[in-house]
Amino acid sequence: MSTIAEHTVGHVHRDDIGSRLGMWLFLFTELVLFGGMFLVYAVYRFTYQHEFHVAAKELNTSVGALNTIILLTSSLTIVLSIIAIRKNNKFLSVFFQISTMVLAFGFLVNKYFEWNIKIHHGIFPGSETLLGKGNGEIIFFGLYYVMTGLHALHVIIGVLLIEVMAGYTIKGRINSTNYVRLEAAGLYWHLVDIIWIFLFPLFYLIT
Amino acid sequence: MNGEHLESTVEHKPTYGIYILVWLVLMMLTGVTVAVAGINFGNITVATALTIAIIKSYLVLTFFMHLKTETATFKIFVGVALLFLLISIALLFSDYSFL
Amino acid sequence: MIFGSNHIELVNGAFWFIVSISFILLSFITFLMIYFVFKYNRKKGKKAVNIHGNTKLEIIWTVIPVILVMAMFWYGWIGYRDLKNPPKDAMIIKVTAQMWKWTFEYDNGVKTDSLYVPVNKAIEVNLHSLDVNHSFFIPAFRFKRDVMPNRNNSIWFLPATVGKYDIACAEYCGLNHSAMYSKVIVLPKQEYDAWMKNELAKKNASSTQLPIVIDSTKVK
Amino acid sequence: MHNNGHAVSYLDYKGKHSGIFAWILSTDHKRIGLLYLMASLLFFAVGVTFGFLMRLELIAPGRTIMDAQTYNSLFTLHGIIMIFLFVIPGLPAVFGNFFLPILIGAKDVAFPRLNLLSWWLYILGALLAVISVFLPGGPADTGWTFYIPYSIRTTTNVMPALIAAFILGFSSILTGLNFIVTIHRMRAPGMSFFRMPLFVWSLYATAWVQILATPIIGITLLLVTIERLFGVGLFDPALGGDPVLYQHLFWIYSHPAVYIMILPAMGVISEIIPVFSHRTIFGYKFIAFSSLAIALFGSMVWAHHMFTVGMSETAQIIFSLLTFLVAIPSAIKVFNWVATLYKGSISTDAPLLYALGFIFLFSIGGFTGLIQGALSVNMHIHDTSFIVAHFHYVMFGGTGFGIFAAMHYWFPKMFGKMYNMKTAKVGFWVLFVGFNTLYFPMFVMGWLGMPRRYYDYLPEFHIYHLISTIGSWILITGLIIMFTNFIKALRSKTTYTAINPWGGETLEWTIPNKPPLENFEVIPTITAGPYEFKDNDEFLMKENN
Repeated sequence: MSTIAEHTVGHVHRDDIGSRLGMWLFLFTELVLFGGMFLVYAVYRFTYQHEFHVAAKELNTSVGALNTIILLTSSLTIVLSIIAIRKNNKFLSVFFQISTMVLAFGFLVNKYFEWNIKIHHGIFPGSETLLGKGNGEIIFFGLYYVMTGLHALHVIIGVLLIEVMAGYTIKGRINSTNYVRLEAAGLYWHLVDIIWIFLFPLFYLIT
Repeated sequence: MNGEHLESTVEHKPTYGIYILVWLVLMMLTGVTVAVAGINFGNITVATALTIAIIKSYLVLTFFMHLKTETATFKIFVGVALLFLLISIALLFSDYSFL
Repeated sequence: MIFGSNHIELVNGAFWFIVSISFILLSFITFLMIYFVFKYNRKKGKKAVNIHGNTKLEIIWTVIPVILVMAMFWYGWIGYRDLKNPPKDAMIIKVTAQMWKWTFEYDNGVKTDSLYVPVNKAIEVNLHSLDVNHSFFIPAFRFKRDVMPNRNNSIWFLPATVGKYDIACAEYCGLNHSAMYSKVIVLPKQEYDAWMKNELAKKNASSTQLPIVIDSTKVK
Repeated sequence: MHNNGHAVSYLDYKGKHSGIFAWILSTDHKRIGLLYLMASLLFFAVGVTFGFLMRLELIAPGRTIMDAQTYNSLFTLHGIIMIFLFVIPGLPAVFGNFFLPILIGAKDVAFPRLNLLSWWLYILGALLAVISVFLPGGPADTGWTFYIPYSIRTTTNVMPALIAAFILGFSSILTGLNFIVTIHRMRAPGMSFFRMPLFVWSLYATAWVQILATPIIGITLLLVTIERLFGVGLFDPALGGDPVLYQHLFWIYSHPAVYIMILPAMGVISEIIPVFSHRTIFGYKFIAFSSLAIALFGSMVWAHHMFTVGMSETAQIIFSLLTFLVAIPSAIKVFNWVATLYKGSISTDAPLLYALGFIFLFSIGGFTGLIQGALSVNMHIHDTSFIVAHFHYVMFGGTGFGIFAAMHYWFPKMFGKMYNMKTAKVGFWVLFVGFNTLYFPMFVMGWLGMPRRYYDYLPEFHIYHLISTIGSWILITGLIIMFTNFIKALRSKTTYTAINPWGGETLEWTIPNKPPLENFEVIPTITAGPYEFKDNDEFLMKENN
């Protein structure tokens, strides 16, 4: 009685398009996940227009803008790392992946200080300062913490993902003929970027 | 299956230039959206900010995420997902904006 | 059926309208299924005929149901419209729900546990909740309306027959949800006036002992 | 690839793991399907037990066997278990996993390891739901809808239940994702979209709903968890939040979820009816497209669960109108099924009985759905036992009977054994009678004003509750007959070797019973649609002898 290795066939037939299709479908779930929160945002912004204006003044536009620039640049570096590996330039590809991670780290540090300052000012869910304000402001900051927090969580996951990819690239498992995993990680990273592209104006620019 | 795969990747020679260009445009748009937010357009402010955000994400989708060079299936898929979100928003606001 | 309020006719009408159509269609489908199963049974040695479809038939059984359901929609909608828009001279009563009791407050400040209303007078109830979601449900009058915190709902009705009817809570609200019953008591005009006078007198006599009104915001 | 003459069945082959690990670490779609089947049937048994206990409590007014708190927890758990652990995964994850690749001529799903991950997430979510029952604080008592603000006020273990539902949602999403990619990328040569069996079409439509709608419930339940932990005010009315917004978000998923449940069942029926009528299906394209139409319209009707909360008039009209329209594609399906019986050569084996039972019960569920779609009537019957009856007719009479139909239909293929047909038919009739005795009285008392989720009730409803409880006993007898019949078949020593017992034309009937690891030795080339029955007198002759 012979032993059959499971899915020998699966490994022979690599289907890059299928993998990318799967990744896109997964991105849709992420998109809708945030979409749900954008729905909440939209409804409360409609209900508490004035209070959202007032609350948004507390946020620092330049910090947000800086983070936007950082994330957009990191989106560029990750896409360049794919081009580099397709051109069979392993060194440059890894360099770009590391740049992406450094930029993401910068984003998180920036976010950390931003949150820290807010918390020092006594603005966090359940704080006395916040409960003293109007309902709309409580909800604005509730949304602010939940949405940027969940986004930051995605940034962290993205960094971990790219770290694994960098390892694969160094080991040669990702190479100029097989780079679909790097593409998938890239797609994820761009989605994180797109979500921030919307978070930025909705929270920082409505003063 | 494999024919489709080769088609979509080999046909387009990878170049750095286009991405850097797109990145520059994205930077510019970020500058514009911050600058515009400073001026008070009243109600149009939100609309402007969102329009710019939509343009930016369109650029990211098309170029960075290579939607431009993918097959029609991918484009239809994205369309379906966005349609679902739009329907949800529109129907939800049939309750809220007419209250 | 007890004819207790103005809404009954339209609600019952729409209900029986849809039930009748449904019953006819369901009988038709069921009859065909059973008839075919016997007529074309394999045991009878029937040979199958491959029929791929018939576009004309498909159109027919798409269009007819569309027309039927549009009629149903319309019937349902007019009844709802009626329920939604109270007449201007409606008497306003504030209803407060909490786990697990109802309180009714009249415009002169009288508060009761049961809802007393005069017959043939439009009543508008403004619904408030102190804790979780409830639903103000009078089965005999064929309507309910959810009672939610931070949200003002209202509904109106015109009690047509003197009598006592149940008020139930129809939105799950915890442990004693099923015990959250009260009554709506429809009285002839004179009896109602007498009752109200009596209540008012009781209230004035013991006004100092009354608990503080929890939510005294003016009803919109 | 190694192959020594004839292939070893999926039940018997040895992979790199052994013992139980050969199962719970297997990436074979058939083994995963079977794992889902066992797990979901286990939870079905638990759900039925809870339902039975609730019915027993309601046999007479007042307290009979439990207190109100227990009752409230039971209907919550009954809902969560039946919906998230049985009805949603029942067809896509069990029979979809097992048969989807076979039906399109593929060796497995597109992402086998992701498929296994889905199962593990399902088990993780299920375990969490079970654990929540035994933690101090007691099982959740919010109803499966977790309505705000009760769900952020109650002291019971709502959070584990919320997180369980969140995880189960992701299990469902990954299954859907897997199916879409499989259908797009792994069809056998010649298998165009319009040559796919209708079960595959229905799974395809379902998968889209799973992917697009489920994240909404995910984020909503996550927000409730965050609300409970930190009090961010997103839903809490005390902090300015809107409880109605929660209901919107909840139903944006949970109404489409109804279609996640019913669509695959419709797919199963579309498989069974042509096979047992031995003729091609009537209006293939109309049935296929009506699945997509249901998926699309089904995403646009969620607020008909909320007609009494006081939405804007515009919203009431739009949602009522769309609710009526969503009935149309279902009606088209029913008419086409009935038309498929016309001039067939009908064999009334158990799978067909269940399919016809499905049509009858689902039609009642559908028609009573129309009654609730009418705004004025909805004001009266919303949140009464009328609703309870309606969705049991749809979910149990519909999806449940669909699952049973699938079980009877594919049983010989999956296990290489055959159940006793007579017992199966008896089981069906007992189940059918029990079902109607149990749920039909609920329509009547709902119309008379019996609210749902009631531990106690007014004496005037006693007779209906009594009949209903007796019905639950008949129903359970039917279930016992059905399952003992299966178990007997599984334990019998006789192997069933006929690979095509019903004379089906789809691909699963071309491969051995207990299909081998990679299903096909040679990937078939498809040249015709799935229900092109040749006039094979040979099969019918054999059948008559």
